[in-house]
Amino acid sequence: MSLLLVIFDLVLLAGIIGVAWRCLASTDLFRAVVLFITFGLLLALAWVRLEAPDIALAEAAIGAGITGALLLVTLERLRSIMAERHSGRPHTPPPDPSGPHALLRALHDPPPERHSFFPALIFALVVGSLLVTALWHQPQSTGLEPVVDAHMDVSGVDHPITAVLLNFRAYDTFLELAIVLIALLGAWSLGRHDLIPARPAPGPILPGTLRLLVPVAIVTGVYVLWAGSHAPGGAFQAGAILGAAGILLVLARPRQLPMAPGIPLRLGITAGVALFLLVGLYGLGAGHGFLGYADAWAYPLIILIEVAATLSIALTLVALFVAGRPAGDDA
Amino acid sequence: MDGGWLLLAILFSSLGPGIAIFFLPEHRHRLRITLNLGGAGIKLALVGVLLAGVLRGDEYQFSLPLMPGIDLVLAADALSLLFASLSAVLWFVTTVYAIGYLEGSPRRSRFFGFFSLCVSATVGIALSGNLITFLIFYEMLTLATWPLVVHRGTPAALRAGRLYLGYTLTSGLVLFTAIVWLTLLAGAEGFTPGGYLGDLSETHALSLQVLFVLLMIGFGVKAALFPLHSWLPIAMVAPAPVSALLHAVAVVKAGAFGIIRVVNDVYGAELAIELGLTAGLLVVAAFTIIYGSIQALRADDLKQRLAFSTVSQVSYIILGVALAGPLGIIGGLVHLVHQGITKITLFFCAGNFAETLGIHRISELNGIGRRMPLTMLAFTLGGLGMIGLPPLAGFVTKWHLGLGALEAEAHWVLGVLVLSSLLNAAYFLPPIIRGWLGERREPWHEPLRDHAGPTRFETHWMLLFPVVFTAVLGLAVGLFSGLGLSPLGWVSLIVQRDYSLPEFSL
Amino acid sequence: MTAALLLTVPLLPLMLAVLIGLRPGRTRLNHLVPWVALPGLLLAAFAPPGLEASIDGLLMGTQLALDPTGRAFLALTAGLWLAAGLFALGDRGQDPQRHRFYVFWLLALTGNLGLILAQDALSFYLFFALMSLSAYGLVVHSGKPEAWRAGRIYLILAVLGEVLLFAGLVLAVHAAGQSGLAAVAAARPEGWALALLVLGLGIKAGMLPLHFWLPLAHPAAPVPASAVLSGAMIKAGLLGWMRLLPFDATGHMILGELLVALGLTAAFLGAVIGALQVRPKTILAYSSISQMGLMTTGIGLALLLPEVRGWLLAAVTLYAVHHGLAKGALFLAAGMQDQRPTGPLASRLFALFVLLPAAALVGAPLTSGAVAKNVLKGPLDAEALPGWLAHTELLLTLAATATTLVLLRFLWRWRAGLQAPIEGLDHSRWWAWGSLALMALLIPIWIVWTAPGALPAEVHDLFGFSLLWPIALGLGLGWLTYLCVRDRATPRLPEGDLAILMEAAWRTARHKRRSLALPPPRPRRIPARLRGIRLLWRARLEAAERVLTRWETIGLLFASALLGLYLTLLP
Amino acid sequence: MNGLAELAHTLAPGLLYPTGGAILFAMGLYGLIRRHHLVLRILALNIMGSGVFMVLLGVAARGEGPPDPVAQALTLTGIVVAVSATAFALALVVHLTRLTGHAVMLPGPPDDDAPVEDISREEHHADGGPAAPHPDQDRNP
Amino acid sequence: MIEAPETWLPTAIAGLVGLSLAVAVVATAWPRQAHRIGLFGALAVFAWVLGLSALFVAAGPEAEAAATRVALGGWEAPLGLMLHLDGLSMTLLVLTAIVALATSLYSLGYIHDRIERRQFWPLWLWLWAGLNMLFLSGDAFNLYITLEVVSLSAVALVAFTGTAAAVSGAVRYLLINILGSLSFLMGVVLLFGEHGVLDLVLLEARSEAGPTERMAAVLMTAGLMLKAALFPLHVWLAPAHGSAPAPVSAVLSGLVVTGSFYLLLRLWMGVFAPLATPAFGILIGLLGVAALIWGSAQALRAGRLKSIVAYSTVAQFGYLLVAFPLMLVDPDAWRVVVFFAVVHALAKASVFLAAGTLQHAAGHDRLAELGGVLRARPRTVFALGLAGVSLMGLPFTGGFIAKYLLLEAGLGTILAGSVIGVLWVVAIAGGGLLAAAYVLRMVAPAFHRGPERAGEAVSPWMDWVPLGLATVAALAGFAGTLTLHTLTLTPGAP
Repeated sequence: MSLLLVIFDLVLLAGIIGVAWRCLASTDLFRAVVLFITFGLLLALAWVRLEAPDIALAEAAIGAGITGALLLVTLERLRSIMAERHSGRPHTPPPDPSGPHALLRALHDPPPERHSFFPALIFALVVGSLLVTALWHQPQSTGLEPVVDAHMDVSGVDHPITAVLLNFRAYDTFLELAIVLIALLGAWSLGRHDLIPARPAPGPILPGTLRLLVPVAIVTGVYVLWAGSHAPGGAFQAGAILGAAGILLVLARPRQLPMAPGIPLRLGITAGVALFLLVGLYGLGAGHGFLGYADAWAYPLIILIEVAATLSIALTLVALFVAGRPAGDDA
Repeated sequence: MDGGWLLLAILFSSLGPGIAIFFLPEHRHRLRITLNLGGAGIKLALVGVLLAGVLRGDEYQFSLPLMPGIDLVLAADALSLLFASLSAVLWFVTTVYAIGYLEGSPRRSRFFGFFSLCVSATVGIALSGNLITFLIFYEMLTLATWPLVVHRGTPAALRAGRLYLGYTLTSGLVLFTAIVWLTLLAGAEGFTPGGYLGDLSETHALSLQVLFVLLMIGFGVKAALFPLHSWLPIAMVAPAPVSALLHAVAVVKAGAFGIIRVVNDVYGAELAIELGLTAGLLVVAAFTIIYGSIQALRADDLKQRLAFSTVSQVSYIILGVALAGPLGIIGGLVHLVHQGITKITLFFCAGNFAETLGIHRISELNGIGRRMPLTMLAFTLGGLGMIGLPPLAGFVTKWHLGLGALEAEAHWVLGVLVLSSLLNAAYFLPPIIRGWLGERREPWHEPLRDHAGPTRFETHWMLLFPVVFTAVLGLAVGLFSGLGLSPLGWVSLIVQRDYSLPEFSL
Repeated sequence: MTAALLLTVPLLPLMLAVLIGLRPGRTRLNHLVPWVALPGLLLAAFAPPGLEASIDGLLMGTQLALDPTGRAFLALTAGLWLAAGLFALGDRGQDPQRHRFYVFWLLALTGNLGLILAQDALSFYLFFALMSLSAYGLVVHSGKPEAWRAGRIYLILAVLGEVLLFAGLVLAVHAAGQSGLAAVAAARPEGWALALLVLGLGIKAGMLPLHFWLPLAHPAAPVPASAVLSGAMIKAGLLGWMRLLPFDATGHMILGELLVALGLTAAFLGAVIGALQVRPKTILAYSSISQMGLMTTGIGLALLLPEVRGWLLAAVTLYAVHHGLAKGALFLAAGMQDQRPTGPLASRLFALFVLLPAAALVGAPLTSGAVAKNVLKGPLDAEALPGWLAHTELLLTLAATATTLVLLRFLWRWRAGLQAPIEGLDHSRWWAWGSLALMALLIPIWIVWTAPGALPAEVHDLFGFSLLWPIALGLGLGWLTYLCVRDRATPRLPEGDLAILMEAAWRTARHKRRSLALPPPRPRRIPARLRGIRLLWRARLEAAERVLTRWETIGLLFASALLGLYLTLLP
Repeated sequence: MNGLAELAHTLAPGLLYPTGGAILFAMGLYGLIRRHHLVLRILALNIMGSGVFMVLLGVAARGEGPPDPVAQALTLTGIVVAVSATAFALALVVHLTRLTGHAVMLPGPPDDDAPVEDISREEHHADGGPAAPHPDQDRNP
Repeated sequence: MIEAPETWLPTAIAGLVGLSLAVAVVATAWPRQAHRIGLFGALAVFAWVLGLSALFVAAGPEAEAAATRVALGGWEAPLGLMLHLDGLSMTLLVLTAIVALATSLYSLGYIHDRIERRQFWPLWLWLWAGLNMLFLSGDAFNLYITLEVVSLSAVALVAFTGTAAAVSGAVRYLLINILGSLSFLMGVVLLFGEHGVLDLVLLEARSEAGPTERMAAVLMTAGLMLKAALFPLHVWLAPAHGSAPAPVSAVLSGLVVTGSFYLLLRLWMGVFAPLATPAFGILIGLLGVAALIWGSAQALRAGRLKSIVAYSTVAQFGYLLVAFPLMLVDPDAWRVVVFFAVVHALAKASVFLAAGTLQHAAGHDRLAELGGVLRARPRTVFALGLAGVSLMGLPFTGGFIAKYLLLEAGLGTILAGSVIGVLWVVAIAGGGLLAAAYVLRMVAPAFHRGPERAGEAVSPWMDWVPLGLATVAALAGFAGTLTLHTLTLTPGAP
């Protein structure tokens, strides 16, 4: 049994490393991105093998899904920009999307020069082996699992990861939400989304699929969110799923995004952080410490925060996909 | 009255107006003049009060902790008063002169702002109670003078400024290192007559010797000791009041004063002699005296000649200190004042010539005595004083230095004095002779200062009066050097308090 | 009160100098110029003996006093300056630069009077320097090239003299421990101090190897200035010697012998070179060298013969007074060549006024010269001097012959330079000249009458064979020479003998001096090559930074930082 | 068989996966050094990040009991941070490409002596034409 | 009835985090009023920090027990997260408050466009909050998160101007930051794997000189070196700082880089302290010397005002590196290092602000063409010069005191018999000269003769804030004793 598992592990790792290698060695960006998405899925598999279904879910939804979508849309944008510059006519789709030179410049990276090969290889090998050495010397410690286990009854939830995320180390989670928000603010500060070229998704298939997919996604998302309190799942995974649905919506009508109203949008993206902070400040005022809950209130508050966070994450991810800030935000 | 606050008040009497002047708009010249003269006048009065207090024997000290164990200490002893009064008096005069000199020129707020910073730094140097405080003000002086040196903004001025900064900052760093080192060895003691390093002479003799050399390099640049003097003649591109200030009061004097402090109040003359440090200093000073004189002789530009003369004359101070005997120290200390008064006169005169008639070179001085008799008279008094003719200030110095050399049994120093006097005469008499007795054929190019308009005097009164005042002062301090309150009397008091003076005094 | 009295003497001319300097236009002030010397004369004449004062606040303690020697010198100085001043009023009447002349005149006068009253080293030095340097203005006053040259040499020597004197004084005062002149002399300066003092003062006194400024400066200066230079100012050196050299019971053999030798050499050499000169004032200048030689001899003798030092010093003082007045008169005569009168009486006076001082100088009987010479030689009869010094008296006598020759030459050249007779004489000049000339007769009478300062002079000192034969010899020699060279060009030596050599040396050095001159004080720009290097370095630095900025470099550097840190952290 | 079991024990996930993570980390570093295109570099960084997470999860899975929930929570946080950074980086890359015309890093200190105002500030918020491409790149195609 | 300050301290610490976050969140949610929220928030946070520092100093704890640890949510370490306040973090918090307040005021004038304001303020407030949290964090993983908050918002601010140079600089900055963060995170993971805890105090108690610690130290140090722009990993700094908006440059050079350095210092004084070897000290010291020379040389070469300032940061951080070997000899030297960093941050921020004013007035910052504007704006040039003097380490400024203490430490190592100490002393002393050279480059054109050109009008904020901050930097010398005293209240540190 264990031997089989070892073999599985070895094969999986070899696959992961191989895919990563191909991805890094690829001269064609599109290919590299596809390989990277594969890499993410394989990782999810590995996480499952490491008894981390939450992470696997997150990896699949966020690491592979959202990141992949972001990478693909970026490639599309780069290609479009290049073609535009090449043709010299702004804001018109290029006549030949696969025009040779523009494409070459945008989505192709020539193989690296020879002179940095050996140094890079040697350094990477040395760094890697040093790391491995250090890791192999480590004791078989159990980490904080017993401690968490001991405090589960006062955490307000049943799922230890959620307990850690939203109670024991709520501060980290709060900042994580903040980072997502900051990334969005950063992307928005670069310019308006309508300056970023995009192409309509070809064909009628996508809108058709959407009609089916979006309700399913919403239901899944809500479920994952709700499940988070006692089973794998939670705000981030749910947010990612909802966000993916939003991305599909956006893809369907890239040119005519709904004129997002400024204030609600802002409120939406900050809802998670704001609510979290409010609760935290209340905890400080009520004497439970900053970001602390009264034991009795822990569960409802966590759920409340998770709902808000899910909403914000979903919105933020979609906004990040769109990349530029909506015109409504400037009003 | 609390003594420390008086010292602070003296410091701030120029610092405050200086900072205020920075922020004055260019056209508020009346207010600026009021601030300038008011500050200078208040400082003069406060220094007078302090002088009386120190004479009574009061103690004045102010200290402010800067770092653990290290304080900013202001203290007033007789020696600091010597320098402080010199700066206060000459500053007043120079301020008047500078107002006249720069009338109508642009960027006066900047100029006078830094000008006041300069005096603050100089007074700070004078009143410093320990080496670190000294260093602080010393470096402040470096920085405050740089804008003055480059004030004209010509490429030459900027190059001169660069050179000046290069020299002074480098030496400042050497000094800085040396002082930190010394403080590590001996602690942050205050200046003590007779020195405070006596305990270390057994264990750290070599360190002390190296430190002395470093300290001398640090101070020697500003004091323009021989291999470190090159910046001084080149800094002559600055406006006349600045040159006057650099040479007479602030910069070179700061260096010389530092050397005095180190030899007398840090090492102590006895320790310095014991470690064989004064002998080297003596040789360097003597060489600088001769070298500066020879270079001055070679120069035709008036200010350049005066600059090299400064190189030579400041070393008289150091020579006196290096003689390390009561009379020698009297000579050195009193030259601090005398050289200041005399040299400032000379630079004022050079400025007057340049500003009124556009004369910069000695070969153009022919007959200027008839056009500007008072200025020329002042120049003559200054020049003769530098040569060391009685009854002018320079003579008193030279006399004491000569006696001090004999007292220290360094007879060759007398030869240096003789040679230097000859050279001094050789470079100061020609301009004087040209001025009085030379013939000028073509008319003077005047008035250069159109905006000034015709005046009753040979030049603008604000340019003339300071010259006359300092010239008369130079005459008076020499002529009445026997009085108790003359610089000589004061210096004798210093030496009497701090050293055992032999039976006779001359 | 005494201090004020004593201070008035030098300060009065100083104040007038300042006034004239400040208000050059006021011609009325000029008329006061001669008269500021009068207080000095009055003081010398009427002051009670033992006048002294000390003023502590002035110049590290000043002592002033009027001692007998000082009194004589004061009288001479003040009188001569008064007369010469009067002469100058006439002589400089038309000079556009006269106020300048007067300023220097008065400053020199201040110095000259002051140094006589000064009794401490510092004030003596002060007045001495003031006199020497101000006299420069008198020497170069005419502004001719000749004057500039003479002035230059005068100034160099004067400054040298100052400096040597300074060093000598410092040494002497240090040895003595106090600065009073009497105390310094009592402490017997030795070695360097003595040498420096003798040399420093000797330059002023025209001592032999350092005499050459005299024959250049005197002819170059205006006539009244020459008169005071030669009559009064060079006596300052002499006075200094008398004050500072160790005239005590021990004496000083070496110095004495040296001074006698130098003095006698100067007496003859000066006369001989003087006789070979052309210009009257140059001839007189050499005569002054010669006469100062005699006085130097007197000083030397006083050092050699301590027993009779009082006599000898008094004699030297007397000689100084006599020579000062007579030489002053002769110099003034040189300025009277354009004042030849027409009337018979005036013509006779004209001749008398020039012959009388000349006769006094050679020591003709009944003149001041006769007294001076006899008094000087007086003690030598009794004392036996060792070695060649035994002939000193003979040599002193023979010096009169040389003087006769020089003065004959002067009279000849003077007469040759006379201008046509004119009407309308300049009375102030005549008065000044005449009164000085007559002093040659008045002084001996006065001396014999009053015997001032216990001077051992008697009536028979006015006569003597020893006075006459050298004169006769001189006249004879002069006649013979005249016969020999009557038709040929006079042999001559260049003026200023040694100075010529030194100037030649200077001129060769001057060629190099041009390259020695400093360039104007511009900080040099960085040379082009260096600027190029700087630009190159900038480019290189930028390129290097670009290389560092490349991603692969960053990555490699990061990896190597990892590695380097790891290696250094290994225990 | 015994040896194999021992091997299997040795190669427990708690050791195997951290090793894999270390390899991924080193590979990411290698890719970061070697590749030029910014998107590829972002991928390389993501691979490095995945390596770190793999180490973390592997470490968490060590020992006998259930895996360490704290480590898993940390990984989750890390993943979200990584995706945020990636999203922002991609937005920047797009923007850079729009401005300069290529998606590789400019060589050298691009600011020095180059005019900074060649792209006006207005263009940032309003519509403006793309700027002229930079003449030099850090490699020759 | 006032309770003892100790009782208030935990609440005040958590309150500071809450307040700064709240300001950022509110500004994000309500961008229209972002600048007003920012202004009042800045004032409030500043006041709060001052109050906190007063509380901290008034609490007057023993040096060994001075750290105040606040369990967030009531969960003590190792389970929960702890905020950690001691003398070191207090000092840096105050520094941050001062610089950030000045920057906020300056930004009121600098960012005047309505749309720009909406973007700028939230990001800036997040950055500030991130810095506050960074200095208060006492947990290894939380440090990673706060570092990310800081870097992401900083990158966004760098790219803010939207020019090619800015975006390019931002991309490089971001990638390097991610690399550094990942390296740091790998180190954290290693430590977690070894000890199973994340809290720094617990880690410190458990750490020994083992291979894991060594590798973690290597990874974290290298990562932080990247982030702190320590030579030779500095190359991202000049482009990023040079092309960012002036207030951002000020914060980046003054605070963000200092934050990374703070972390480095904290780690090496705590967790990694057993690892230090003399060779390590010498390597870091040599890097410092190289940084001094290289940074100064580049500053002397650079043609743009802000580039010069940016490279000066590289050079000045060389001092901090040089201090490492000194700390090995004299453990007390770390306080000097922190004081130096504080003074440098103040001076550097004001130099950047002044440069920003000049750039705004002139429309560019090419030094060669800046003369007219420099001449016409003496006040700004004065601020530039005054702060420059502080950078040179000349009196009367804080830089002087810092330099003095550094030199003292350096000479102390020589006296303790270290030969290589001579090199450190020469570097410390000579660095000032190089600094003088490049400061002179910036200031000297103001003294050239030539026409004056006032350029575009600038708001009074931009005119006066640099001067005020420069004055603070100059007067920091008088705060030396207080700062050093505060720093002694750091437990664990020698």
